[in-house]
Amino acid sequence: MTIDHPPPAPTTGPVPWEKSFAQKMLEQMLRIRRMEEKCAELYGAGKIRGFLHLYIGEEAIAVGALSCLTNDDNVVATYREHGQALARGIPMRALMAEMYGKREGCSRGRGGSMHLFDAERRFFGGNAIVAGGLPLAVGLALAAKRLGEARVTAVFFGDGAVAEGAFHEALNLAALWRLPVLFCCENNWYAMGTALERAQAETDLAKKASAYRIDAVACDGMDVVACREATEQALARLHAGRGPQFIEFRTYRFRAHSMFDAELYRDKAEVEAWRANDPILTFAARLRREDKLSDAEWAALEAAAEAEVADAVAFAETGTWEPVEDLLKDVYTPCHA
Amino acid sequence: MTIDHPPPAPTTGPVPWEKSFAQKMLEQMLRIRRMEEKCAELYGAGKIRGFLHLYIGEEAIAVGALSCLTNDDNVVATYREHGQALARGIPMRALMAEMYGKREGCSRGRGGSMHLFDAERRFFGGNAIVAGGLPLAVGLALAAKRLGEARVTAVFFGDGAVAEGAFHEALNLAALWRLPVLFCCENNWYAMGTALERAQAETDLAKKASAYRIDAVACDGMDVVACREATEQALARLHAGRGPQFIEFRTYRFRAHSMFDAELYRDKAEVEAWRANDPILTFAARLRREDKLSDAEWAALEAAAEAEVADAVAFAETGTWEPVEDLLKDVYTPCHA
Amino acid sequence: MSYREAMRAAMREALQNDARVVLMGEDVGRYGGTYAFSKGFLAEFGSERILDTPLSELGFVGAGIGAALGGLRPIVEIMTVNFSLLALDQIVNTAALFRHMSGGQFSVPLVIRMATGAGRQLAAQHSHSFEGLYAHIPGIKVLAPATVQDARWMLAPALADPDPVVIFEHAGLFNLEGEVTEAPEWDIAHARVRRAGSDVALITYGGSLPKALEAAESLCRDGIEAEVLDLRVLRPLDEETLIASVRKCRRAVVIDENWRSGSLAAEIMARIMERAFYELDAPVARVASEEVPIPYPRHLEQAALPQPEKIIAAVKGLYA
Amino acid sequence: MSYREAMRAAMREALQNDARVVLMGEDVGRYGGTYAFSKGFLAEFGSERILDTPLSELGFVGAGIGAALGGLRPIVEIMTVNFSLLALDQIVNTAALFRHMSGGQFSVPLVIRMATGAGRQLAAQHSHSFEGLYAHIPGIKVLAPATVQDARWMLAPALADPDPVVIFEHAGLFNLEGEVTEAPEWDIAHARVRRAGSDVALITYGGSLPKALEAAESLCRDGIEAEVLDLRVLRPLDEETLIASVRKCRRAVVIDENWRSGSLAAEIMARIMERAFYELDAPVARVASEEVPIPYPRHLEQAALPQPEKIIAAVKGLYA
Ligand SMILES: Cc1ncc(C[n+]2csc(CCOP(=O)(O)OP(=O)(O)O)c2C)c(N)n1
Ligand SMILES: Cc1ncc(C[n+]2csc(CCOP(=O)(O)OP(=O)(O)O)c2C)c(N)n1
Ligand SMILES: [Mg+2]
Ligand SMILES: [Mg+2]
Repeated sequence: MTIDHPPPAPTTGPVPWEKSFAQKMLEQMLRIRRMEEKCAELYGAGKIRGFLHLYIGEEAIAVGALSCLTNDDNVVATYREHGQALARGIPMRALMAEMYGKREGCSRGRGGSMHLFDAERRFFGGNAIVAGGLPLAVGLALAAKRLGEARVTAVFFGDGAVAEGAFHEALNLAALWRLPVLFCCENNWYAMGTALERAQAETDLAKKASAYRIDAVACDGMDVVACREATEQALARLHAGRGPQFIEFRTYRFRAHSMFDAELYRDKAEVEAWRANDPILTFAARLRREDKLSDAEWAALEAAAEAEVADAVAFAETGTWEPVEDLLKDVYTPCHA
Repeated sequence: MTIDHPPPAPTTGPVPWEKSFAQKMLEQMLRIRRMEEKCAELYGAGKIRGFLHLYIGEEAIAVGALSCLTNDDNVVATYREHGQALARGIPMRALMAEMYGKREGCSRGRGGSMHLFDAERRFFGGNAIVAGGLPLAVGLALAAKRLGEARVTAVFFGDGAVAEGAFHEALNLAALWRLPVLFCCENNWYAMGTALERAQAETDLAKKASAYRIDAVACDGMDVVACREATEQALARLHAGRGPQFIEFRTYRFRAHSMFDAELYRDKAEVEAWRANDPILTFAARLRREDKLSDAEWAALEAAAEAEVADAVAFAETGTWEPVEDLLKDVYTPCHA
Repeated sequence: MSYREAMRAAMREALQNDARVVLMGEDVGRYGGTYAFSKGFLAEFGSERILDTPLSELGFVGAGIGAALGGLRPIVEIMTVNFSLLALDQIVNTAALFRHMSGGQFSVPLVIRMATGAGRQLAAQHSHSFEGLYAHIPGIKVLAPATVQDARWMLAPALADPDPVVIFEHAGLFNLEGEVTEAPEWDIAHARVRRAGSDVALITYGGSLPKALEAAESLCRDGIEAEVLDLRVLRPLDEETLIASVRKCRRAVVIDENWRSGSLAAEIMARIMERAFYELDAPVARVASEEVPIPYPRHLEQAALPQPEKIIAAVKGLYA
Repeated sequence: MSYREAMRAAMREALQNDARVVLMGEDVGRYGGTYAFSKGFLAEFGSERILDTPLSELGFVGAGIGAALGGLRPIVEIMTVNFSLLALDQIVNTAALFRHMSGGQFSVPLVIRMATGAGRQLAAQHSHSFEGLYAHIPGIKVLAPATVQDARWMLAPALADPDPVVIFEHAGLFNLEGEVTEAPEWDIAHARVRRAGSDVALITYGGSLPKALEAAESLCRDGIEAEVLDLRVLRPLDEETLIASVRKCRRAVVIDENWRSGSLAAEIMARIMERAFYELDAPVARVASEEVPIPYPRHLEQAALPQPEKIIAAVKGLYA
């Protein structure tokens, strides 16, 4: 049986990180995973509504890439952004409350799963128009450059976004003006039900990006080490004055596109093959082999993640609904804000 | 003194055409030139209004490329389309009447200079939204393919259009679906006042197009022989099943962008250097050298072109205005059309 | 049959009856359509007729226009109205203008379908209603099937129309069940009275029709006989039927999910002002969406949208 | 000073007073602005402040939004409203919604300027008027400077506004000459009576203001005193001033270059219906563009647009 998009072999090589840092990366991935599994459950229970797009399977990217950024950097994400939001440091409580639509949510409940925002952490959404965040990121980078700020703007988007005109215009602008943008393409091989090869004449997305005179590389998005290294190197090139950078993270979403998806478009065998390359399990296995993770430590991480999720759910449950009288709030900025 | 966009040396090589065909090509270019010179004059006199974009200097492209098409092929052009319209065979009378806004015009006067159309000759405009004609051409080619028609769709657009998202989406679709589209990029180095290098991170436009897995070549757009050969070869590749084709015709507009343009953005020396490479004069000189054009023949061509222009102007002058009562015509198709 | 099934039946029929018909859009093929409208079509009609497109709204709508000019009869599906803004240039500047600026030489026989509306907690970027915006554009026609019957029978005449037709399908209606006749009963030029009444005209379309009908039932219990007019065709408006209803009832409320300012409701009120001012017993009122991007939480979303209670209150306001 | 000079002065002042202000758009730099609005700016302020953009309306408007979020105060020039449809997704789905969907965490202090309108024989694709379309969108503000004074003084408060502001500049006004005060006289929240009258309110904005004033002069000779109200701010509408004029005159005509159906005029009529119905002596009339893509020949173009004679006829119709 052939698989349309075969996964790379799971990385087994040594983890070039200290134990504590490695465990932190593992912990981050695990927190995302457990939070999202709970989200799926809460969706079934009707607590979370609307569209819910899970990141399960892709956690290594957000964790690896965002681990390279500083607090001063900007992050722009899509509707599949729970992972980035959590890895960026938005408290799980605020995320869960947002998914409930509660006032205590990170977007005061107005946004829901697709519109997570956090001004303090320079997290600019949660953008649900495919490729819509790309021009935004270019502008953030333009401002930083003009204002003499050192910050980088990392923007996440899927393989599907690459077909949009907005992608083309944004990459050209960033390259032309040599702006500090880190383009993070999460290639999970499908845009909803449309496989990459049925959407793109050129399926090598890094190659496509390099046609804009942007340094572009592809990396194993199932390996948090590779994700971090690719990001570090890209940032180094960026800081060395080579202009914007593009990374294609090759990954897979283990779940359906959203909660309404019969998955008619892909083979179960393909999903299974990628699941065997689970970024959390394979990384944990490597750490174990290197004695950087004991059973007890793993259990502790699991327990902590579960406790955090339970706490976040409790927080969301006891959160409050914004009163209907406030309906018209935040369409415009109040005069004396 | 350095010139930003130096012209290639004028071609001096032999013309691989029979005398009669070569003279026909010369004649076509000359007709366009003389018609447009008259248009400029008529614009000054207030007979032609609105926007008027002259093709002067770029005639070799329309003449060379369109000489390769059959009557069954489709042509899509921009607002700078007088040359394509005439080379496609629309009578000069109908073009001139259109520029006057007369009922006898090729678009019944409704369109003017930017919106020349001719259903019989499969000339689909005259599109004045930059890059707007590209998706249209893809659709025309899609229809041809689905309907089993052999026709090719040639679409003309400028260097400026390459930055638009529509370009990206159209090239990707054409390549993905392997549609019979001939992309004819008229690179005259400027989009209004914006030089190519200030609009594109990658200034090699053929290279840019090849990133869509489209065969792409650049050719000397000042040489009608080169234009025709590049088009012939591209069509051969297309008919051989290699999918859509892209030709970058490197050219120059001798006049301002439109009639409202102080030309602050380019150097007079650059314009002069390109004028020395006039597609009509250099081609005529080659023909003379090869004894394919005598002084008398040249004079006759000149006289014919001038007579045709005079006739077209007379036709337009005596044309009629559509009555105001018909204002609402052709918003929708009449029921029993 | 459900609204979804009706639309499916209409598309299958079109694909079966005319080889020039193709369906193109994001995920119409393998995925089976975002809302399962075209499930199984790829297998039935093949990839020459059912075209999955890349995420390129401007590009594939433009390609649909070209395909229509080239002799096909494309049904272009834009996944939702929210993404249609990306394609608006092609719809307005190419599809709508082509016939006119070519002096009547070319028609663009294109059908564009899109899901519209709010009510499913999809938040600000996925809850738009731009019917009024589209109905502003000369050169296109705009339909809003609000019943299962119209979902079944509006597509064929839209495809037969020589000009571009935009069809808005409110996502809140997809599971609606209703009767469907064997053959079309009605054209795509007229509005239709869905409930006869004599006291007040409730004028609406699309996803708001069920709400207006519900309000009418409730008003009936209070002794007010509301006539419910379903506009069906948003451009060109069937002004005669509209004015006739208003003249008969002498009072009217327009219900429209567009944001209040600049809504289609405003145009309806303007037409009534122009044609039936002297026959009105009270100013025409409107119930539209509040002027706020649609919020995610259900209670706020519902508060932002037209509701039967708001319609009832507006009607009662006319008697105050 | 001319309208063009006034706008230039406003932009120069903004660039001089605030280092965060940048001007970006197609041909604003080397070319000097399509309409020479920014001639010399590149030399004066440098290429860090005056940014020529590639032809990428969606991209550079989106970049303007990001730049505003990032701390700049961008003036984004879209060459004309006709091309703005390409950028509409970013304007609506990002700029207008950003504050709301982030729960009030971010504001987008962006100014978008664009030339609008017909009258110069530029034909169907270059003659649009979409003010009503933009005025429909919550989250943005929409201005229409119709006088030299407003061209001079609306930009600074627009830049000071924390939210996205879209400014429509009618190309037919660019050579208009007028007086300009030393300091701003008026805010960007109110409509303004340009000519006081008591018999009929002529309500308009932008490029139609001179036509309304001309009609008013002519009506005056016939003994009808028209009040001319310049809306100035198209979103949010200054309903109080509007209603006050209508109440005073008891008759009103709305003049709007948008196509008639779904025009901004429709919204004005709806507001009057809602607020001043009982004070009207006649139904409010409108003079808008005919429902046709703008044709190229002058006589047809002029016939398609609002004209003083049509305004006069509409006013006289109110007395019939
Ligand atoms: C402009 C636009 N078109 C369509 C959609 C509907 N849609 C939402 S997600 C999606 C697929 C995007 O795929 P990709 O970019 O690969 O990201 P992924 O979901 O795989 O992470 C589509 C078609 C949208 N949100 N925006
Ligand atoms: C979408 C769009 N943006 C802007 C314009 C205004 N405009 C008309 S022509 C032009 C320059 C186009 O340059 P290019 O594509 O190189 O063609 P050229 O005029 O050089 O033949 C511009 C900016 C337009 N017509 N359409
Ligand atoms: Mg994907
Ligand atoms: Mg050019």
